[in-house]
Amino acid sequence: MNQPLLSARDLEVSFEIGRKGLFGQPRLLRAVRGVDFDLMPGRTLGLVGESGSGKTTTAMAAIRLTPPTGGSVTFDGDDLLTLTPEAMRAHRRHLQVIFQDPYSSLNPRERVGAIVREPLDLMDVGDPAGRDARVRELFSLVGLRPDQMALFPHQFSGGQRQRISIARALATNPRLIVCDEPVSALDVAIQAQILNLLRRLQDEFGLSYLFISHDLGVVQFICDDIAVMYLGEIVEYADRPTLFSKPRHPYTAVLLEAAPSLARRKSAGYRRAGMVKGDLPSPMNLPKGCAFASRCPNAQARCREEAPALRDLGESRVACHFPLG
Amino acid sequence: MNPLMSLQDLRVEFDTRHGRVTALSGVSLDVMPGETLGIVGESGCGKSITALAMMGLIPNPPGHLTEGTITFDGEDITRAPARRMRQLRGGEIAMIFQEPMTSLNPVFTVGDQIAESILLHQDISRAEADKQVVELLETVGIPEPAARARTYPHQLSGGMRQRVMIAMAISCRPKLLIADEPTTALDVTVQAQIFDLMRDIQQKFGVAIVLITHDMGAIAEMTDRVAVMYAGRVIEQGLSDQILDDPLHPYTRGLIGCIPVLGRAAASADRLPPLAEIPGVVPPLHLLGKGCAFADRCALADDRCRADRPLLSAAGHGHPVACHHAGVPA
Amino acid sequence: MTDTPAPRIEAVSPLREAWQQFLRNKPAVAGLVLLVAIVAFVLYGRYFVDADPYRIVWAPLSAPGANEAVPLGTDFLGRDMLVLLLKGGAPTIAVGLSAALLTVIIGISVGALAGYFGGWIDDLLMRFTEFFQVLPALLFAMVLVTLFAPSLVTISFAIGIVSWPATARLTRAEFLRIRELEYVTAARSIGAGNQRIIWKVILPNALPPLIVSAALTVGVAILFEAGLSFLGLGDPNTISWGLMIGQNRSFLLEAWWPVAIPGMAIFLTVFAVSLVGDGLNDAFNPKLRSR
Amino acid sequence: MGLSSYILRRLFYGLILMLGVVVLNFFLIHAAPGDAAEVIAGEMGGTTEEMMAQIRAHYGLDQPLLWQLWLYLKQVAVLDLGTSYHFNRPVTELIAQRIWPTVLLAMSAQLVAMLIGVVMGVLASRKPQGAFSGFVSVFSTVGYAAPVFWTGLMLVILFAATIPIFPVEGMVSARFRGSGLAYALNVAHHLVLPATTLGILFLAQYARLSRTAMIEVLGADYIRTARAKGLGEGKVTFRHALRNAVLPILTVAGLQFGNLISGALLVETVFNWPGMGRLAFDSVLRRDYPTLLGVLFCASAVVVIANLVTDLSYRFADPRIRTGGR
Repeated sequence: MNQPLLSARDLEVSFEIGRKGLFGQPRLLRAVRGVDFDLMPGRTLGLVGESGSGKTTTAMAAIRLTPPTGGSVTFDGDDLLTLTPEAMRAHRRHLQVIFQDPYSSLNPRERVGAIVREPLDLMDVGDPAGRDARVRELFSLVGLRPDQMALFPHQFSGGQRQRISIARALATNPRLIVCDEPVSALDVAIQAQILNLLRRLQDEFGLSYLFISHDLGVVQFICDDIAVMYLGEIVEYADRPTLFSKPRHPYTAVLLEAAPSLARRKSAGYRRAGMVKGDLPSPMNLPKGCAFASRCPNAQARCREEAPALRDLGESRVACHFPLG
Repeated sequence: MNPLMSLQDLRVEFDTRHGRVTALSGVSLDVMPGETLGIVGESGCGKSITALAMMGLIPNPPGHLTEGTITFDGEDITRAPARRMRQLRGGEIAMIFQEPMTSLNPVFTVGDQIAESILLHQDISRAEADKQVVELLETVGIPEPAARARTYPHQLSGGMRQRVMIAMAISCRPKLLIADEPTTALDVTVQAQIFDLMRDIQQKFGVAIVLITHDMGAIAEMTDRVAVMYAGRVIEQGLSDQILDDPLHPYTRGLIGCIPVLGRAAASADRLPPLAEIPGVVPPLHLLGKGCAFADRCALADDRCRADRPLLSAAGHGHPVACHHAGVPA
Repeated sequence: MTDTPAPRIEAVSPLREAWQQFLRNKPAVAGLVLLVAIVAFVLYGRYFVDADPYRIVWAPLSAPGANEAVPLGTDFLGRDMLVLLLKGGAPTIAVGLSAALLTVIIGISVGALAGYFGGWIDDLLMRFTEFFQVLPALLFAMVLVTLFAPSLVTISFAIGIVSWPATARLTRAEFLRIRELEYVTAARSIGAGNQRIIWKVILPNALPPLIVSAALTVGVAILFEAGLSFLGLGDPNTISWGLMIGQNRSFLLEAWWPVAIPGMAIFLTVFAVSLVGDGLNDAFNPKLRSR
Repeated sequence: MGLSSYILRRLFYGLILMLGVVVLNFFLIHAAPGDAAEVIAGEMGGTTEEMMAQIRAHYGLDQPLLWQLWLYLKQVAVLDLGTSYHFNRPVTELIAQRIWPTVLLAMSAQLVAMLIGVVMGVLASRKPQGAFSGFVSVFSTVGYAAPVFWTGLMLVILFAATIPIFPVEGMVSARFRGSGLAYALNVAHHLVLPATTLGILFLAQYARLSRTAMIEVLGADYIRTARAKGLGEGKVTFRHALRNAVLPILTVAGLQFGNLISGALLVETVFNWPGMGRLAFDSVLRRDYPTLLGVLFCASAVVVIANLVTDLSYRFADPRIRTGGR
């Protein structure tokens, strides 16, 4: 059981955006810069970061929905990046995705029953007759009524649509589900329903989740291991108890400080400590040293000169010259 | 002390394809000078409509303010002439919005847009207005304010744009600032910066703030008092501490219980217990019946709840709540 | 855990919803009725008035109503305007339809490939499209028809060749937009290939504006055919409404009706088509409607 | 990207498009049924065997096809578009005479249509459900559906006989000999009907387009911001909304130039306006291919230039493009 289900090594993704002049060099945006991670079977790995951190691109590149420009990804012993397109398609039944936006992740022209059934048809799972029964079963599993199968997506609420997405992802009995901010578009009350459902399904089917989120509250609820990303790199990587009790990277500390809490009261004169200044640097024009240096409360001269590598500090791995104690 | 802004029994209706639906019903709220009032609820609960009503900006058609009064600084502005409302808007009452990316006009420089607001409400020259623009941009923490005044919105980040919106809003020293989900579209670290800025502004200028949000964390951190809204009505209201520590309405309790807040549990190796859930979804406004709008999702609901809508009342409790079973543990 | 049991809801497909919306739109329904009436007149009119359109029946340029045998008057040769109008409709509409069909086929293929694949394919195809957009359509069609002899087929072909860029651009824009939506990524994540994604996933969702534009293209093509015929480039062996205008034009100051009546017929047909097109557009875009 | 390098790039690109038109012309001549020399001479030219031989030599018609293309390109490069055997004059000369009336007609129609159309659309957008808005919708559908040459002919009937206040033929009065302002006024007088005819077609489209664009823009968040500032509806509409609604209108205006030339062609024929359209019509009747292809070439050049101007004005109107942001 100590073999990771999905592991990425030195994953790189660059996008070409325009050129300098008519025949100039293409300008590259390095969205993911040398990311390593291991997802153990039955566990949940959280990729956490703000917009522009490359967390979604990392996950999509790991399952080849975005073409990576470098590195390797191993799934259950197979190198995904060298598979032929046909072999990759065959692998997809084990790798499913739940998307962020319940309003655009379901094809509005298809009945929801057909949407959930489609992966079974495309991957040729089971016999055609059995598939309808399977769709029915999936509907009950995610808390929908099988008689709703004939309806169209626009006839459902956001939370219900997210349940349909989950049913679609479960259809082929995958081993890994990439959850791309599955609750961030939902109202808080609905968010809790979906989070509980995801966790129940994980226990029931031994699923592994690669869970993308910007919300540390959600992450602490569902994730076992967490990788904090900043500008396309992992800056801290640890299991949940370690990360939440002993953040080592200043950016992680800042994120924790900004996470949802009811304990910070105006009535008690609460002020935030250790605020970060300014905005994310442009990914087109990365600084020479540590990418976080321009906003880091503890930055020193060395941070601006030399980019820190991710290094092992016992319980966690941190990319910082001066990790917090 | 007299309230700065007061809504009395406000009723707003909208024409939709399901006929006329009631978006706000019997909403009464007071905003005291210099305080921060939070209005919290899920999407569709009427919190944004309440904000627009305060600004006199309910779109008509399809919206209609059919009952109730709005008083600002002692003046009844419910049906004030358009001229008077334009003086108040941007002058005495200012507003910032959820989407800083789309709330600024893309074809004008941010300096022009702030100056426009200043020139509209103050009798000063363009050169003086430009000077004020630079000062305002500095106040809201924008580096190199003189240069930034000449940039277009798309050249700024979301956080910067929200700062520009705030600069515009405070340009005429308003008494009331209405902030409709001002940080929802922003990253958490930037969100924290904007909250800090709003607090500084309040301390500096003594402006009262109405903070519209779905985020209980923001309520805790930013507000003095809070009103919880559900399906177009205020269902619970009180000091923020009272509501957060001792919620009486089952909906408020659910709303607080279902947030995965950071806590000590995160640091333990055990799995966290399942989150509290509010089952079901908010009912569509055109399907509201006679009873309590929350009854279908409420574990405490009985026949009385389904037949008879509870009124907002503080009787027997510490603060006003609209529930027949207020305070009963679920 | 589960949502509260709701009463059984009927499935409403987006297309059916649009159709119901269309039926609520009075101008659009009026346009549809008018269109059906015109088509019926053109297709079945001969059961009521059947005569040789080339036969000279009365004095040339007789005014409408001057003689009850020729209710719409006669043209410059003394042929019955009503019969001409009946016979001239079918070619006009046929050219409109076939040219629109060609436009849609070329436009959708080019636009879909460019929008879906992007990159150099997009660049190449869009340059190609812009090239056709630079050519003044009517002039280019004139050149084609003059060089290759006017016939219904050449004319339809020429109109199709010059009209497709607009459809291609529209298709491309829709594909670019939909390509980024999550349900397309979702389709790839469950193993769908390019062909399936283009034709089964994106195209059905891109259809609404394309249907509208196809409807409007029929109108444009009819106007186009009329313009070519008016310039004397119509099929000389086939009576069409445009040809009637072109032939009678020189006598305009003596008799208005041989020009005005076929012009009116063209106008009404295109008007009906546009009303239907606009109605479809509104039906497919509930957002614009509610504003 | 700087303005000058942008213009250079667009010019380069326009040249490539024109090259495409030339190549297309060349292949059209060769794809047409019959001998290319006959096509070049024109079927109605009454040509002699001697002339045909001359043409064959001039265009190198006995040479390989690519070599012929090269010869043809070289000729076009020095603006030699061949000779019209019907008019017995170089095509370039013919067109040089006819291009300005067409540009005058097309531009005046476009300008008037755009101005009035935008005003109508803006007024309609202020009350999308109102009576005027309904009128604009109907008007634009009518204007779109009426064949432009038919509208012209109906105006001819009206103004030739019933109310003869505007001339219905030509560009200047037959016996007019004045110059300067008097000449300009005379032309303007003749321009009224053709420009109106052509204008109505585009007016309808601009009115509809700006109505839709304005309704869309008026729903934008920044309009709500403008209102929240306390701006009056007039400023909200004309300063904040229209400035943004102009962008899609400009885009369409750019795409319209081809259609504008096509429309001008028909209108010129109706009103006997001595422009390129009239020339094209005459050359069709005479099967005068060099002239017809020359007109196609020059009309395309007009469209390319007009597109360049539109692109530049769009760049000026939209700071997001000017400052190189998304």
